[in-house]
Amino acid sequence: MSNSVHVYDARADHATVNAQSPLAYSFQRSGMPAPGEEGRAVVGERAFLGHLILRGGAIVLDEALREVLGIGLPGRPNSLTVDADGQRSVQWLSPDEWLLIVPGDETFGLETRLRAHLGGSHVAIVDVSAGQTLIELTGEAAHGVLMKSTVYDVDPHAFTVGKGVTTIFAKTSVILRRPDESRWELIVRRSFADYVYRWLLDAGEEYGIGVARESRHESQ
Amino acid sequence: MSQSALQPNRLAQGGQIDRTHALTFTFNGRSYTGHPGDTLASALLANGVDLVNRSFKYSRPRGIVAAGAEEPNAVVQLGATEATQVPNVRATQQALYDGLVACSTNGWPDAQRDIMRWVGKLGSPFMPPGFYYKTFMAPASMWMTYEKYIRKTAGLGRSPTQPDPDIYDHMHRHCDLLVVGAGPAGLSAALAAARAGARVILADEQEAMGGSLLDTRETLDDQPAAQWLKTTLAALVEHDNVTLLPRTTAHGYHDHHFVTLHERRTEHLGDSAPSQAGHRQSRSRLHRVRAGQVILATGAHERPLVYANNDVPGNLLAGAVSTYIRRYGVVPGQKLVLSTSNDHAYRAALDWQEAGREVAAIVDARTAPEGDLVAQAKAAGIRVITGSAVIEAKGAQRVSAARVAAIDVDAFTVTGKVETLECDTIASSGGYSPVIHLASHTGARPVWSDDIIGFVPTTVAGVTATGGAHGVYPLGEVLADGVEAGVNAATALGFAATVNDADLPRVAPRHEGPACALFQVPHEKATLRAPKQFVDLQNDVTAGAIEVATLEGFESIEHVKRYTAMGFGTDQGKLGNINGMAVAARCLGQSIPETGTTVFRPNYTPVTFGAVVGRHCRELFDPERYTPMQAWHVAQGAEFEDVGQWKRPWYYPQKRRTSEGEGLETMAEAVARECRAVREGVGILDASTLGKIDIQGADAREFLGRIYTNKWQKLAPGRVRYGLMCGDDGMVMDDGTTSCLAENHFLMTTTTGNAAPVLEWLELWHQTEWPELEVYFNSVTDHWATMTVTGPEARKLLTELTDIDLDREAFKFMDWREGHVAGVPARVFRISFTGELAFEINVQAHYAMHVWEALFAHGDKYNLTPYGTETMHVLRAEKGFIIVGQDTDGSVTPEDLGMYWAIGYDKPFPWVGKRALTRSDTRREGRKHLVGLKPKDASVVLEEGAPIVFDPKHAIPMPMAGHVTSSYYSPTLESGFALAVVKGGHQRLGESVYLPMADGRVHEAEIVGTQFVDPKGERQHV
Amino acid sequence: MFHIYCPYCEELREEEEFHPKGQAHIARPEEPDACSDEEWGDYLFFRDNPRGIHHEMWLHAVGCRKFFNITRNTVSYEILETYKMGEQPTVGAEHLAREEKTAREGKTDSVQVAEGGQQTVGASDAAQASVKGA
Amino acid sequence: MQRYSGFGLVKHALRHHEDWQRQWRNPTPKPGYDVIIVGGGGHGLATAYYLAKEHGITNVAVLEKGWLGGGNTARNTTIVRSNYLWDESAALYEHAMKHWEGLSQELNYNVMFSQRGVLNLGHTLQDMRDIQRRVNANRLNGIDGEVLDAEGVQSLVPIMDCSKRARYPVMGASWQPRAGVARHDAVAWGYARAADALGVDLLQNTEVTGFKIRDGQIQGVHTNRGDIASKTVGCVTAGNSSVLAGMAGLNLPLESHPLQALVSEPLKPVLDTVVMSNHVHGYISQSDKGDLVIGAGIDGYNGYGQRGSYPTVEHTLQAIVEMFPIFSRVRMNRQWGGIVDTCPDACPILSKTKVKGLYFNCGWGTGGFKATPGSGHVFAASLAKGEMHPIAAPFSIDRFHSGALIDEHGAAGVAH
Repeated sequence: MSNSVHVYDARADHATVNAQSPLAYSFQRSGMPAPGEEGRAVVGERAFLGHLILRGGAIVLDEALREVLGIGLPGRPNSLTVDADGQRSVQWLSPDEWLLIVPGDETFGLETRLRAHLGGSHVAIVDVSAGQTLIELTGEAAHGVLMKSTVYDVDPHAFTVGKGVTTIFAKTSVILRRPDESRWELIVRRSFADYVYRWLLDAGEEYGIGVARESRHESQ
Repeated sequence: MSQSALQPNRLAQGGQIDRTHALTFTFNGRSYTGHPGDTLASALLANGVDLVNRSFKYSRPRGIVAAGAEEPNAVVQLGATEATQVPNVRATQQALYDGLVACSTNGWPDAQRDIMRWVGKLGSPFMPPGFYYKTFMAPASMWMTYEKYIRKTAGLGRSPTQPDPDIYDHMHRHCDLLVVGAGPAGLSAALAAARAGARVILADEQEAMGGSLLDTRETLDDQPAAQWLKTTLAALVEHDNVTLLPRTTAHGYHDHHFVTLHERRTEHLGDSAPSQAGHRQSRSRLHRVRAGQVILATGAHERPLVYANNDVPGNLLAGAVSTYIRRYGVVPGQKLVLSTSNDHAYRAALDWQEAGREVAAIVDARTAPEGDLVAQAKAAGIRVITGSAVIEAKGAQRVSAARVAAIDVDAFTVTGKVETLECDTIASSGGYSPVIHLASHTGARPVWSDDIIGFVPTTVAGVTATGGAHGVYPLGEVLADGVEAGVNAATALGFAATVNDADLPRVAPRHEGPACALFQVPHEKATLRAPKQFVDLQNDVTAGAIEVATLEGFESIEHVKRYTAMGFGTDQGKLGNINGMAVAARCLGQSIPETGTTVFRPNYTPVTFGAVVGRHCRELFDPERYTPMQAWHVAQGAEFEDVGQWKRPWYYPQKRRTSEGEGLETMAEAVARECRAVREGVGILDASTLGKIDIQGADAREFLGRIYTNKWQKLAPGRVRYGLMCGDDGMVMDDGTTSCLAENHFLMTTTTGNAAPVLEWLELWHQTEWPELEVYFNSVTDHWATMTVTGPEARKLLTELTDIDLDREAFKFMDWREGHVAGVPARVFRISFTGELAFEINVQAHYAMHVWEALFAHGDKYNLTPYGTETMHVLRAEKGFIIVGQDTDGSVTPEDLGMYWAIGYDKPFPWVGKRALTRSDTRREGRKHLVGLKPKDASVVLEEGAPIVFDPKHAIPMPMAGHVTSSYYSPTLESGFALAVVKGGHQRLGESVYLPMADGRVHEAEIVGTQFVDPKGERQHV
Repeated sequence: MFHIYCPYCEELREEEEFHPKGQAHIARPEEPDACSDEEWGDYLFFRDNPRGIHHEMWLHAVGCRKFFNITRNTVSYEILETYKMGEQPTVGAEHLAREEKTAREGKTDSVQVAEGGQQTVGASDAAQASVKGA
Repeated sequence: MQRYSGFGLVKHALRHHEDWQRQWRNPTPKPGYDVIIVGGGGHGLATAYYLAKEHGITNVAVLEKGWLGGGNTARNTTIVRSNYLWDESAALYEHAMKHWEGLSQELNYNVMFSQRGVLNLGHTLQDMRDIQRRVNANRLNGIDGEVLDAEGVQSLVPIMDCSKRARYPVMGASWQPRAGVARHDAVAWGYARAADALGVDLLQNTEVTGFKIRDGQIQGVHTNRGDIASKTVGCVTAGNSSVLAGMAGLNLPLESHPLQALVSEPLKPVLDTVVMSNHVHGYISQSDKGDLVIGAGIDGYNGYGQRGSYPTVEHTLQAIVEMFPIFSRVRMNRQWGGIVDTCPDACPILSKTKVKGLYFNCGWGTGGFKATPGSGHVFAASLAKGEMHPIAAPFSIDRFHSGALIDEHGAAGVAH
């Protein structure tokens, strides 16, 4: 590892520190309506995951990632790779930028190991875990909620599993992805999370949208 | 009471209405009934309501003319309550619902008794086109009074005066093929493309899909058209690649096949959107469609003939007569005269007669009509008068007779004796105009076709007009045309599709004779002397008005339209434009194509503002961005300031007791308290909104040197530096501190409002000019929460919570350290925007509230005081620190700010902004410089934005020397003070300037340096 | 509203994701200090403003955040090609004449797109050279 | 010239309006003129009128490729105001304002200049600072105006939401009572008729295809109707200025952008002032016919298509409904786009060029209509004297090289 970059584990011990997820204030302020009985549209926050931005050349990053995480870098634009147990994913964001999402407590270890593999290559790894959050959207009306919210084509035939894009969501931007048949994921910036949450509840109202009970918003 | 007594014009059978249910509605205060399936117009006609409005200019009585989007007269005010008023609804497009309340938009006390009709009657001779331009000029001072009365007579409906109880929303759609119009052509096209596998959206503006099939006399496969329609719709529904959107008008065609559709989801159900299964639903929805290909199957609008008094109620379009009879079971009169230039309109007379009412005559402008429908009419015993036309309608509030005469179409003369035929209804048809609106939205110009006597659209690539929309009218041909369009579109999209003639329904062939080109009908008197012949009914534009316009030299059709207001109504000239062009062409002695073309702008029909806005209103108008401490700020009762999209605490008013009792502090009191706390104890600011950019790479340092005005080569890890950023025009665009985290790793901060623009700025230079530099930029604004602990007691407080050595020698001013604060890993920066000892703590945003609350838990004994942006501004101004955007305005250089220390004149690379500083204007004497101002009267707080002059006695215009950019009361100085830009200010220290105010006072102030408190900067180093 | 092919994302995206950034291929003078005021003013403020074919720079702001170039007809708004930073357009003003001819014959292509290519952007010398020469 | 009056109207009515005179002739181009104005919009026609009226130069032709007043004159939102920040701009627009007042009488053509006042709203502290600064500057320049607080705004426009509930609550406004709106087409027609009466040849359907330049001096123009000679040519062609400049081998610092506007259906009077908000981004007034006339910002890309992108319209209506929630059920009738030529500093160019005798008046961006009489007046004086009028002088092309921009854009940030 090169000491030319300040690598820093800024994650606190969640057992002793009261951590608040980006949606914590929203749940408190706007409430958490229960989903309609049919569960046509359900949102939930997957808080405190590790979000790493990888910048650099595809070839070197791919090599390092395969070595360290066992999954390859998605080479095609707008694509997403998820590992076997669905806990770790890498998404193409731009020709020199990928988003890596892993369980929160793996974040720093992963960054350290990646850096060790990458040596002096021209790359950057940036921890943005606290700057964004992942919102899940499920249910048969999920795609209706998204059609009301984003200019991107979310028809399930066009937006196939394994796709992920950065696009417009209402008046902000999100990273939108489809890790499997039943689930959409929205990655939103922390400061816009409340707006996105309020928008989702509003757009989903006609479908009886509600919030998954297991959403964690206080310390885990 | 019997059905017929209730609804005198309602047929006992026929039409697509549900007679088993009655709907009650109110028009102009009277109650009527109609049926499901009715429009407001069909229900009014069923009830024998002739007069639905008063005209715009002349207050003439007006009735229903058409049955669809082209209706110019029946424009009503809808709504039972104040909040649910909708102005200018076309009764022909409003489905009837129980409890509907509507009234005419013009006429007082009502449309029937309207008193303005006398003004119209007596005044109309004095209201030629452009009369406003020719009068009301004297005396000049009276214009505003004249205008007040002119305005009162204008307008149609009225705006609601209460906010809308309903919501509207958007749906973003994507498809391979969008088909607009679900008549025979559109249905065929959609089905053909769907079968080939294309994703198809089929939108239709009417309450029911089917278009002309809903009222045609023809059969398909020997069945009534309704049968084929039902089968075809069912087939479409079966395709899961087809989306059917009824009640949905395509109103705007934008670039690259982006089409906006307005779906009226609940307008047929009531005044206000009912909830559905307990959930709120939108009143209407705007679909934003991106299509691969578009088929326009929008049909054609019938043109009325222009004859004298053609606006009296009882004058209708021939096609509308058929529609009312066949679709709604309503015959809008007792005795009909039909005036036509074509075969197709004959069906109106046949339908009328079959409905059991009398046809006085069909008056055909052609000398020898010979089509199948003509033969049918004759066989049915209807009198057909050839080579003639209705030249004038008689009657006041309803047609009482038609004056019919032989005419010479080409010579534009009446050639025969006038015969007066008693009747109460005159139907007219001058042929058909393809609905080319959407095609022309794209900028494609329509071209005139003599074959169909109308404009046909040209289209951009990927757009196809089919059926009536491009002048193909016979049903059999329309169906085939639609299939071909659908197959071609699918093929162009890459689907395998072929035309299979066997799929086409059989339509009995029908011979139609050629139509003649008749627009304005000649009258015995010259146009300017004949009774009014209306071209644009909604705007009261007559053939005479067009003639006057041409006399006055308005020869371009655009001039004619603007001078007469033709086509500027809510119907946008759907009925009148072609006739108007024909009149202008006649007056100018040229052909229609020589006269010009007609171009339509969006919208095809008007769209509710609310639908365009969607949910982007009220609480969702614009995102509100919050820091992780928002809940705390709210709980503390902070007042917030909008900074970009952020909500930032402005100040924290506290409860205080005064002689008047308990209350909240004023802003001035709160700010003074917060300022004192920072200068004397310790304060804390939520600075999380500052932009933060992580910069990594071997060339990061080089890059900083190029983008900032000052030097970065020697900044060591662990150190922080202030940086100033300019555009290449040399004007200051942003500032902030950048910390060296490691040799190749920096953390840049930007002003709150410029976080995104600065990141983009860095990327711009990197991607376009210096891609060879090894560096990456990433926003970490939201990842790190920032809190500034500042004041003489800051060290003491922080020591209680951190493992970082805060000793002044170990942790110097402009250093940063890593460690823990309240058990949370933190980077702490010893930088100061207040001039006091200050520590900026950065922690991951998840833990911000934890750290913030821990600081307060320990801060009590130091009277830790939260302060907002206002206090921050006062404190920084006392130190002369600028706010970019407040003390600068895009015309200020670093030199103007006196920040020579931040300009690396001798840096090797020609950094961004450097060259511009030596342009003749940036070098000149007398530029405005940033200085401090000390009011002579310490109690004065100068107004921000106040003008600065050297000579306050100078006459107006008084030369300005600058203005106040920032001004506050300083509790520390116990005086007002200000920052300002003043011409040559840096050379004028110690001189007096004057600030002449609006109230007549003139303040005097001394030009001083910009540092008011602790000018040597000792306090931040303690 | 435009439908724009992002040469990096390799698909058509809605205009709302993009920001127009003015004329393409404006290179900063290599030696600013050697420029006259007039030359510097030209670099800062003077841009082509053709009625017809225009090469312009856009940013896929809500997307991959890459700047790229578009050749567009400023009258019809047709996008003739998009290409990456550092690449040169294949369509120029002469295209317009040809296109008008085709249009008269009743057929036009909708969107042509320059060939996409490499996965990584940035550091190669080739990219540097072509940008500087732009 | 047949004079217009109420009495005349009665006379004509009795004669069935059969003998109205042409408002302007349709002349054949002469081989040459003392001055040629290229562009028959409001500015060009006003220039021709003042050349004839004030400088006695009547041998003038106005060359218009389409119909008179058919460009941005026909497509703007008709707002007239003069409360600009910088001295140079304020002088120019106030010069125009003084001509607006009395223009109907001068032209004997009612341009319906309605001084109903213009509000520029402030929604942030910085907005209010900028408003204070601008109104103060206006006052010292002799331009009327005052700063209102939210209550003051509310009392002027009771139907506006001035509450704290708004996303960006109204904090106050600048108020220029003398500002207002005018009937755009009538301005072009009024100047055309008056110029024609003084002998100016208005040549419609006459398109300039090139310039004849010898030894750096303009000699005339090539047109689709043949060559026309003149040693003085003034180009006033708004969005097409760059194309024209190109024909003369000149480069202008202009970009032509779409500027969109829209109108509602006509309504009974409901809004009596002009309301502009730069922050929530929309402006609105109600025409005498009853339409709400609503303006949007320019689109960011270059475009000559007289149309822009739909989101611009959406954002504008969002702003309007945010300010006026009661308009949610009002309906949008029509939208359109103009082509505005914008300068980097959002100020116009009134300037000589490298070609002697060839002048340009362009770059008005979104602010052209309100300047029409002032622009025509100072441009005519400049053409007549061969030296730029003092009010026009700061608007020279040279400023983009010296750096002496008049930065209404950077500084004031006020929509037009």
